[in-house]
Amino acid sequence: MTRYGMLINTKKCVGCYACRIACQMVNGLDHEEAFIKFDEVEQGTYPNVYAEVVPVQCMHCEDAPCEAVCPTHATYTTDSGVVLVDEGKCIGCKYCMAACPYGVRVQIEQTGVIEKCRFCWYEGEPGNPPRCVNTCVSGARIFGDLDDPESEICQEIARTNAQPLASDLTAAKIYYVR
Amino acid sequence: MQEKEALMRCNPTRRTFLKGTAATAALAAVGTCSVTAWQAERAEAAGAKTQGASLCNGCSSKCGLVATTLDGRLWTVEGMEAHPYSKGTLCGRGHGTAQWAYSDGRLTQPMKRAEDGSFAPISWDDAFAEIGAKVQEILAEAGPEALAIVQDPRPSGKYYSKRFMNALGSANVYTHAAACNLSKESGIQEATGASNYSVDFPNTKMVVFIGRSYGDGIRPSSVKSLAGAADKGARVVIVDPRLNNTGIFATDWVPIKPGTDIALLLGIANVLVANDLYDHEFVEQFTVGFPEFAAQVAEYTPAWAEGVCDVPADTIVELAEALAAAAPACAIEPSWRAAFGCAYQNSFETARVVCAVNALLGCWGQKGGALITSSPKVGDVDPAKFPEVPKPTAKRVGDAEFPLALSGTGTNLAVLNGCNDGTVQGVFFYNSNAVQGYAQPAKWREALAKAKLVVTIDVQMSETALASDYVLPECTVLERMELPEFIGGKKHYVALRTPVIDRVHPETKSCDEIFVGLAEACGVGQYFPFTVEELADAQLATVGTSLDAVREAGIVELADPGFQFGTPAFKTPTEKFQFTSAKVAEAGLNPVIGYVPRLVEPAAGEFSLIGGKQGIHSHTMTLNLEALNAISREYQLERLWMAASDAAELGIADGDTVELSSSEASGRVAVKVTERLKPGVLFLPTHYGSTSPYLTRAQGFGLNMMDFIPLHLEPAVGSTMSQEVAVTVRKVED
Amino acid sequence: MVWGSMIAWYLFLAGASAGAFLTSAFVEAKYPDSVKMRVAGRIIAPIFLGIGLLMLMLDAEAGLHNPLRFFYLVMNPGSVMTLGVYFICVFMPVSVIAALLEVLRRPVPKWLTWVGIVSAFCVAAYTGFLLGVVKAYPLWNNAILPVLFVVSALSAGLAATSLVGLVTDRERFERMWLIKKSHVILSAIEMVVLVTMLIIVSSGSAEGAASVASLVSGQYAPMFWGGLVLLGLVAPFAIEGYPVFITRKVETSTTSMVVSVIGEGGVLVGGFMLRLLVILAALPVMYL
Amino acid sequence: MQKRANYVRALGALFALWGADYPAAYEEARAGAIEGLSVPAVPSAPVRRRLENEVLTLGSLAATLPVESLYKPWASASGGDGGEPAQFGAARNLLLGDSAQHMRVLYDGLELDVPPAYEAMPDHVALLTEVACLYAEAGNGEAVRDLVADHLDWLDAYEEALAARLAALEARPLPGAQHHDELAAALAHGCELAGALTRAIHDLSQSLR
Repeated sequence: MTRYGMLINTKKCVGCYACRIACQMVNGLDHEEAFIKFDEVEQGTYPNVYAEVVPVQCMHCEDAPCEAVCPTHATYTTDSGVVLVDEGKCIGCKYCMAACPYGVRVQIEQTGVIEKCRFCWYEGEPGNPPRCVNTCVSGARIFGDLDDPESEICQEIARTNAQPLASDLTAAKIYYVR
Repeated sequence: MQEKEALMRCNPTRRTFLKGTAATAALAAVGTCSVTAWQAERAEAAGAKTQGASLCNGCSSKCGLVATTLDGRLWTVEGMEAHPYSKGTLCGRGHGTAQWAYSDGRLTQPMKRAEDGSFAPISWDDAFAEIGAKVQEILAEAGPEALAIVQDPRPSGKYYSKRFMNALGSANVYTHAAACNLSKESGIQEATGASNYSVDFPNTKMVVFIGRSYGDGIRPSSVKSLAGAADKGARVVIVDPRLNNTGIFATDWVPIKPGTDIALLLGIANVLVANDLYDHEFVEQFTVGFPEFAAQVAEYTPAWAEGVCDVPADTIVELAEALAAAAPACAIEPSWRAAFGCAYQNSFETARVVCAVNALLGCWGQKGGALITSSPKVGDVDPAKFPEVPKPTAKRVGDAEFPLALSGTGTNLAVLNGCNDGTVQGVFFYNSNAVQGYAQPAKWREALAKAKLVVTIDVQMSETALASDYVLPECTVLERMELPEFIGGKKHYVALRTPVIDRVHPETKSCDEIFVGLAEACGVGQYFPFTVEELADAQLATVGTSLDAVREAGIVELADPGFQFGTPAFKTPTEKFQFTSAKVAEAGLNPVIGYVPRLVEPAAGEFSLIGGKQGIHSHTMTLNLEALNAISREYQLERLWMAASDAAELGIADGDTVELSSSEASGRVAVKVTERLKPGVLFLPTHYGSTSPYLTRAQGFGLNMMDFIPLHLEPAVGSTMSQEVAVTVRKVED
Repeated sequence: MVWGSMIAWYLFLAGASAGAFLTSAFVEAKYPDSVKMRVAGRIIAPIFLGIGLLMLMLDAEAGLHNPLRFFYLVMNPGSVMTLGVYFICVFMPVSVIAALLEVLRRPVPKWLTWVGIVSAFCVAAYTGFLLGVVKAYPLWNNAILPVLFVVSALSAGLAATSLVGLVTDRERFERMWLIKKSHVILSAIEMVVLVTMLIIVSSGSAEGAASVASLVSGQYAPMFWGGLVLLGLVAPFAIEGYPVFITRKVETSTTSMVVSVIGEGGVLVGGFMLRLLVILAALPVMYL
Repeated sequence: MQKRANYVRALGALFALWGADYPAAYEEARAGAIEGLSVPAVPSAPVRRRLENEVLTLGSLAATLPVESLYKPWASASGGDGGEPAQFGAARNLLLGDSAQHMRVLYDGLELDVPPAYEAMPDHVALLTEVACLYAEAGNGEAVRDLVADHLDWLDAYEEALAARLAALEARPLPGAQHHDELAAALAHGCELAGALTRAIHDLSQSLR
């Protein structure tokens, strides 16, 4: 069965925030609300310095802590592995915001609902590809089915030995090349 | 103001806003439609969705974009797949600037400045009439040479502003280049006869960036091609005091003292010549002046270079040898504004040295080297319909004093000097915020105050508009039609900016409508008897396509220019690559490509200050856009960068507030302490510190670098020396 | 941090309400004649829990806009909050009925008290597990926190009920040695549990150590030492401990009354401070 | 109801650009005043001119316009219109939002067309209050209630925006002292007007309940 995931190659990300704005636009978010946040990492000291920007967003974990703690079961996982929020059930208790170790859940000011990256889910399908992948100027993002070995994402994961950010925390489905 | 309306039945003296007599039946109807009912009903009926192609106005790349509208309102924006610059993607600015049409920060009607400096709305007719009268007055008293226009070229802007000014008899047409890349392009022009070149990334083995960052000054296609080259294992060297956002693709970072890139390049040239690593065949057949250059370069040993630019001698030798090994599939990248676009006293010479090193490597026109490509030219249009404008007699102000400036751009600082000494009395600005960005704002305000007439055409009340007598509002990019945009390179294209949404504010006009209005008011209307559609169609016909074809497709590929690798024809007076240039000699500079020091040498305790672009902003234009402003605020992008070791010495921690001061100004800003910067250097992003109270989200947010820069013009070229300054920093005890 | 003082109030009031109910059950068993304290305990329980639930609803904005969604709270038994809702659905009616019976001077049946006792314990414990299961925050994610919350709930409930007992039924209250002894013991236990938790958390992970540091010496040090430790634990321990272990005599003077009121009040303040600091000082595990 | 609606409309009209003949508009507003509802004093001519040129004009120095779209999310966030949500869905400070689109539907239904100056602002308070008055005059209380509930619930946000603009002006005074004082007075007067209008609308909706 399909298991959607994403690969983010921080060796190509130039930190231009296009994905953040495109995501805000397509999800109808206000300017202060963003499903993607950016951690700037500096390693080493002058002059041997390695600096990178790491975009962090919902990892659509298979053992999603937010889904586990959500009392109203507003957070659910589709059979294709995409973690979504049923806006009709969420009471805004923010338990999922506390449980998410990546801190990527955002309260939508207009409705009080706690939302996150939805892989641009629309009418039963994720974005083809999601808007952040579509607008990435340096091609640092690949989206696809992790269960399909022929898919571009699986081959790229194999080629670059991409790993989730912190495999000990959750079974994340976003693989990073760093 | 408001003309009197039909009287309302409600109360005879009351004025009505809504015209027409309301249908009494509908008024009395029960169960009128509430918002929630209307939204629900709209949910089912899929609205009228239309797609339109246009060109983004976020920066000068003018990437192709596809906008989707619903019921006439903008819904989503995406990159245009077929456009060579966007290739289906759109950077942050592209999404942000699409919001301009509906923004609350926009100019919506012409404004006129009162004596006390405040602005009041004025009708278009009155504005045109008053401006026309003032122009006639200036023409009568001082002649056409006293008029000038400064514009940041956009498809319609560059045609109409030139035509308007030439129709009035003045040759004073300038672009923004003097604050952008004038020195670089003039230098490349003197050496190669072309004003720019590009690196053949798909085949390159090694590329050296001098201060340029594809990751900050973003054009999606260049980021993609660099990513491709890095994937293929090309060596990417970044020569920059700051490890910029292109560092992610770099194999090595060469931190250098600001303003001394010329020394590093001459050191490399020395190694290539001294160790006989240069391309003899190219040098003998296709260049002039090599012997004089070789003699001069002999003294620029790596050891000497290390003393000037603080890059270790063996790094210079290693770089030279690596380049020689990779030649000809290697190149020094032409850069844009950062290091030698308009930065130091030696920017022009640095550009020439860059070309000289490429010549020594023999990479001109080679695979993986430096390519000079052609651009499509518009044929002649029917003079009956589009009357010829007579060539102005007088030479452009500033050309005499700055002969090396590109003829196509001139140096707009000649307008500043012209206003001061009275030779220029009437100035027009189109799509240009000269006051805030082209030189020190105080100096611009002082000069413009002396002019008799200053008119600014813009979408928002910028600092330049504040210094003007009249401000004419243009409609934003998605609401207007512009002339075709011709795109050069290995392949030729033509794209079109078509209106995608109806005009939000009826009182705003597009660039062509404004210039036609101005022309008629100034008595030269006879040169504008056409609409922008007619001219566009005529221009497109000369290159074998039509307005409807391009409007439909958004972009059309033109006849294949038949680009081939191989040494290009150098369009220089000597038809060869010029290590020495007669024109440079006439301008009183050393004709042979050599060393020129930087003007300001920071003393002990002082810092060099360098500027640079950020991926979400375009010079001083986009800071008030809420989508982009929110990012700058959330990630504190207005901060001054300081090297960790300097911060430790001064007892400054990350996030502290410091006072930055130079001979010209001082201001307070938060600090970002980082290892990505050479000690002794400070970096300030060049988008902040707006002083216009009309731009509420931008005013007072961060510092404007140009406030700190003394006004210097580069000799013979005339570009603003935007980084010739020494600054001091002091921690602010709160 | 995600939550703020509203949720701190909710956790404190839910705990104190359970503690009050348990105190009244204890008083009913050990001091049947002390009617005023028993009634006080049983009235305080539903009031505190009611206010707490109100705070919870006010903080959950989406639920506030469409209250019907609160019925979904029972949908995910895997979530500690849903378990908490189950316990509260038992404890709230029980405590309300108990309070009504007391007000109408009717005897409270034994089985009802036992159901109340069990559900009270569950409510007190659930508030600890609510934070305990969250792996993202080391300060929460440890086995001791629930214990600390239960102890704190008991001593807060006891303090609230004793406060009423002290003011309305002073003579008898002064002679209820078991109550006064348990006060001191609970404060002592809470201190020990708190210290052990801080030590274990700070040795567990870097973020844990940082959270503890921000409590002990950092940003929250004044609230931690002043509010929680001094006012919330040491002062009540000393004030209650003095008559119980040192003088062993019944205090009657008004000054001792005022001092005791300060002691009981201190426990309540300490209880709230504990919840607030645990929420605010928690730092997340770094994923990068 | 009719009297209250007229008063609301008279106050709403004061936010339009009257130029020279604003005294007539004020007299008319005062004449229709309902007991217990205060009418702000007539401002001096320069203050009124500042208010019109620098507060009630888009793109002006202290532009703070009584246009509903600016104070409400631009488009229904859930994108319930048979497509993905809007480009700037929940963003505020944008013109031609959902409220404007709905008002245009309403005007078409009533065969009323919007003057060119208000094309970008069909949900300007002057037009909204005029339609409310038309409905009231036709005796359609339910429509007035709908309109007040849907389209006249943002006046407090507008008052706050004016107050914030005044605070910003005090924080960073203009160079010209006279200009500064006049603009400050204009903004203060604007707050007063908005407050009076809010109370009048509240009074109107109470009377309909």
